[in-house]
Amino acid sequence: MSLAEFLSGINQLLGTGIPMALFSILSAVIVLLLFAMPVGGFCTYLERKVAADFQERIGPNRVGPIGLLQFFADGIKMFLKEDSISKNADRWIYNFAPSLVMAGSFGAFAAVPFSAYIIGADLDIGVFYAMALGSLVSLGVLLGAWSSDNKWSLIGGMRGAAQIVSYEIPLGLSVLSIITVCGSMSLHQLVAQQAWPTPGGEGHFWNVFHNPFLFVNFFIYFTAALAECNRTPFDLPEAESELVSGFNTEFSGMRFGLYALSEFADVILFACIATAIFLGGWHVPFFNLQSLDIGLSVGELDLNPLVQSVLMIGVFLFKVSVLVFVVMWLRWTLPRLRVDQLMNLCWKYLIPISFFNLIGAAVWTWAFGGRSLLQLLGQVLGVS
Amino acid sequence: MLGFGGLKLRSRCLLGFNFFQRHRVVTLETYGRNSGMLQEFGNALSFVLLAAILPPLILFIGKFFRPSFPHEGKLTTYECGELPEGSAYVMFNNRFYLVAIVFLVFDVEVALLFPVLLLFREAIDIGGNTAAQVFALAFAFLGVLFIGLVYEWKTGDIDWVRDAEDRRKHLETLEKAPQ
Amino acid sequence: MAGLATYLPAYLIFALLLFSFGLIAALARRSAIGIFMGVELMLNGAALNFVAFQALRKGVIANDSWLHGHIFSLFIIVLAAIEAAVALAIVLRVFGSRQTIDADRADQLRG
Amino acid sequence: MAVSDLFVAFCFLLGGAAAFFTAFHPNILYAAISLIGSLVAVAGLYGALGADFLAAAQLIIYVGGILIVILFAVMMSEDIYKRRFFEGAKKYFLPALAAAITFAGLVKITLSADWSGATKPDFEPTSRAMGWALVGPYALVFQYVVVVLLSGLIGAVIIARPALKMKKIDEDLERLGED
Repeated sequence: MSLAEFLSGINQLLGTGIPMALFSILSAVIVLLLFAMPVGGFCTYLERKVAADFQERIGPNRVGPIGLLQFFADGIKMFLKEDSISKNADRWIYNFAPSLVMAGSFGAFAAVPFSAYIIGADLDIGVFYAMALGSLVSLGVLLGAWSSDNKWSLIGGMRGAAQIVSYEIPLGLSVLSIITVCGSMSLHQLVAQQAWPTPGGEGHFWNVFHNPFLFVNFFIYFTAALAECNRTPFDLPEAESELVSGFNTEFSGMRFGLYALSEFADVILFACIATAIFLGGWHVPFFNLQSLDIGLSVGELDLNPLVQSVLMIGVFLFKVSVLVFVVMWLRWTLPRLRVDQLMNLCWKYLIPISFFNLIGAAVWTWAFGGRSLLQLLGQVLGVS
Repeated sequence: MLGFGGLKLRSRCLLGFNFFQRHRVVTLETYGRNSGMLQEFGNALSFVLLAAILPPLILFIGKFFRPSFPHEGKLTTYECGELPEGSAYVMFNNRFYLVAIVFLVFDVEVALLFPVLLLFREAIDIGGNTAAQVFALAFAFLGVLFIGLVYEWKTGDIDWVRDAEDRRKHLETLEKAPQ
Repeated sequence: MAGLATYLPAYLIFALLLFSFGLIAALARRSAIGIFMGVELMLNGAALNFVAFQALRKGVIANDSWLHGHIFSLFIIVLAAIEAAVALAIVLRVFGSRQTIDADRADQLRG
Repeated sequence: MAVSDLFVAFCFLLGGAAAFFTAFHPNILYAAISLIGSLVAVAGLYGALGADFLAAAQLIIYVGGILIVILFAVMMSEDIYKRRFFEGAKKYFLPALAAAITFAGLVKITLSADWSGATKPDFEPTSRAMGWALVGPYALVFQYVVVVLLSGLIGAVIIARPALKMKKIDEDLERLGED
């Protein structure tokens, strides 16, 4: 059930005849403008705070109570800075590239299942749709770098495109192993199957612990996702020390802000998708949130699903923030890889390992009829 | 209908009653039999369009607030302060092309495997030898392309810059060679 | 305009349009990549034709429940990808030896 | 006027204009960029026709794979980029004439047929049905395609190998190899 349907429920309640299409645009506005962009901006502040904490300094604390409004100040500053486009840059493509990158990274938020009742678009091809939009980002990076007519940005753009492109394969293979185990592509069902295994229920707990092959594939997915967002240790395309600022050397003012924002949205997007397909979305161990019944009701509407939904969103966002924290943590601990190490890691290590994990996951599902390690233990001990 | 895969969840509206179910069937009947999926496409499309419109919108609105003093120095591309000579559209390392070729073939492989492996779980529940057939087909597909990867590996095509061992051998021979 | 989305000839005419622009690009373009882009457009037109018939003419193609039209266009897309890989390899070699991929100038058969 | 009619009309316009520029634009790079427009329009039409898996596969393989390869090739041969030439109306005349004749003839034939029996697309999820088709009647074709994939991969790499030589190190090795 998608957010637009939920909103149209309100329309049904109030009896206004607003067409359904407006609600899908409203749901898009809500998820993108009220969740993705502010949280993306706030993460830039968080990143600087985390980095400061690692280096035992204080980090931004001037703007707002403890620097909380820092990202707001950054946004305004970038908005007001001059956007000088160099004279022999290719103006058309120069303006077209950021919208490709933005469409790629923000468009995929439609597939992210925040709770059982709230999902941007409950597509039957959810995970495949997110991968499809991921490939738009590599195109946008390549075009943005090419059109800004700068040697550094061109080399950075080529490296960025080659890196994003080649790390899409281990990403696809690890998602394939999830699909072999769970038998469905829509994120809503993938998460629904990861509930805590009750005797009658369908759940087989989190996919990470489903079988050892998926456990390893989670880390391959995480590494490939890091490379997709150009985060350390794979931030070769914008390697400050070598390429000035890689493919966004020529971008100034708000254009650079948009690229940085869509890069951070990519990090949050991959954290959301990793949580949804590996760490069991909104499911909590030992308890199934959907069976929670408080019986709170206003008039004849029972607010049970509302309370459940708020709890689910809370659990989901907690897991996402843990993953985003790990991404930030890696940024200040791991050194940067060379180009040949980067490519060797992908082609000689990640792809073969995810090949064998895929075969292993298929054999495991076949042998145990899709039951997870936890369910098998439960049967062995006769508990669950 | 879907065996295991079709886990039908009671999709209740958040406010606990089910009015809008009927509403959904009535208005969208005109287009497709059950165009719930079309409604989901509409949601996904509105996400993508909103995200695609955002950058030009923000940049256009910003145009009124942004200072604009085009100065000769500012408009040339950034080259650590020196004057840029030659255009940036220059040739570069041709290893990128090999990555593009091999990526294309493996990306197609991943995309083709999605529908087949989607059925694996359902084939197990159907029982009999359907699971064996699906497994054999999918992993024959995978195995043949793994041969391609091994071939690339052995002929050293995917080594980005001749692997370390070659280079070490190369440096040794350079030192021994009479200057 | 109403009901355009389920009006089959609209998709067929658009597929024809793509095909004819692809034909023009393939015949008139001088650079090898331009010719390749023309071929891509033609393939897209054909694939769209298959999908339109599969979706809008249930009786004729899909007498049984298999999605023949969709499978055909999936294989068209896959084979276009392989063709692109080989095309890039050839363009690399031609550019390596003649410093141009101008189809007119690269017509001698000498090595 | 359902929203989907509007969307389909928009896709027709976007796809047609983009295809026009791909054929006629003097500069190859802009032709490649406009190819993106027509591919995304065709992906949108697949969505409007209910083929959801195909729309995503088209985006992944065409826009994420083939166009990256085309852009790499265009960036390599950058001399064409600088020479902004229009290939001359003379060169475009014959192909345009031939294409216009075929287009007009075929459009007349399509419109002369009666399309009364058309049905509405039923928006069932197609990826599972395509999986069963790939495993069922098209199993042989599925394996045949993987052989074509492998041969394409190895062939492309063999063809491209001389062009991918790393000039510096290989010359040293060969030079030192002889004496």
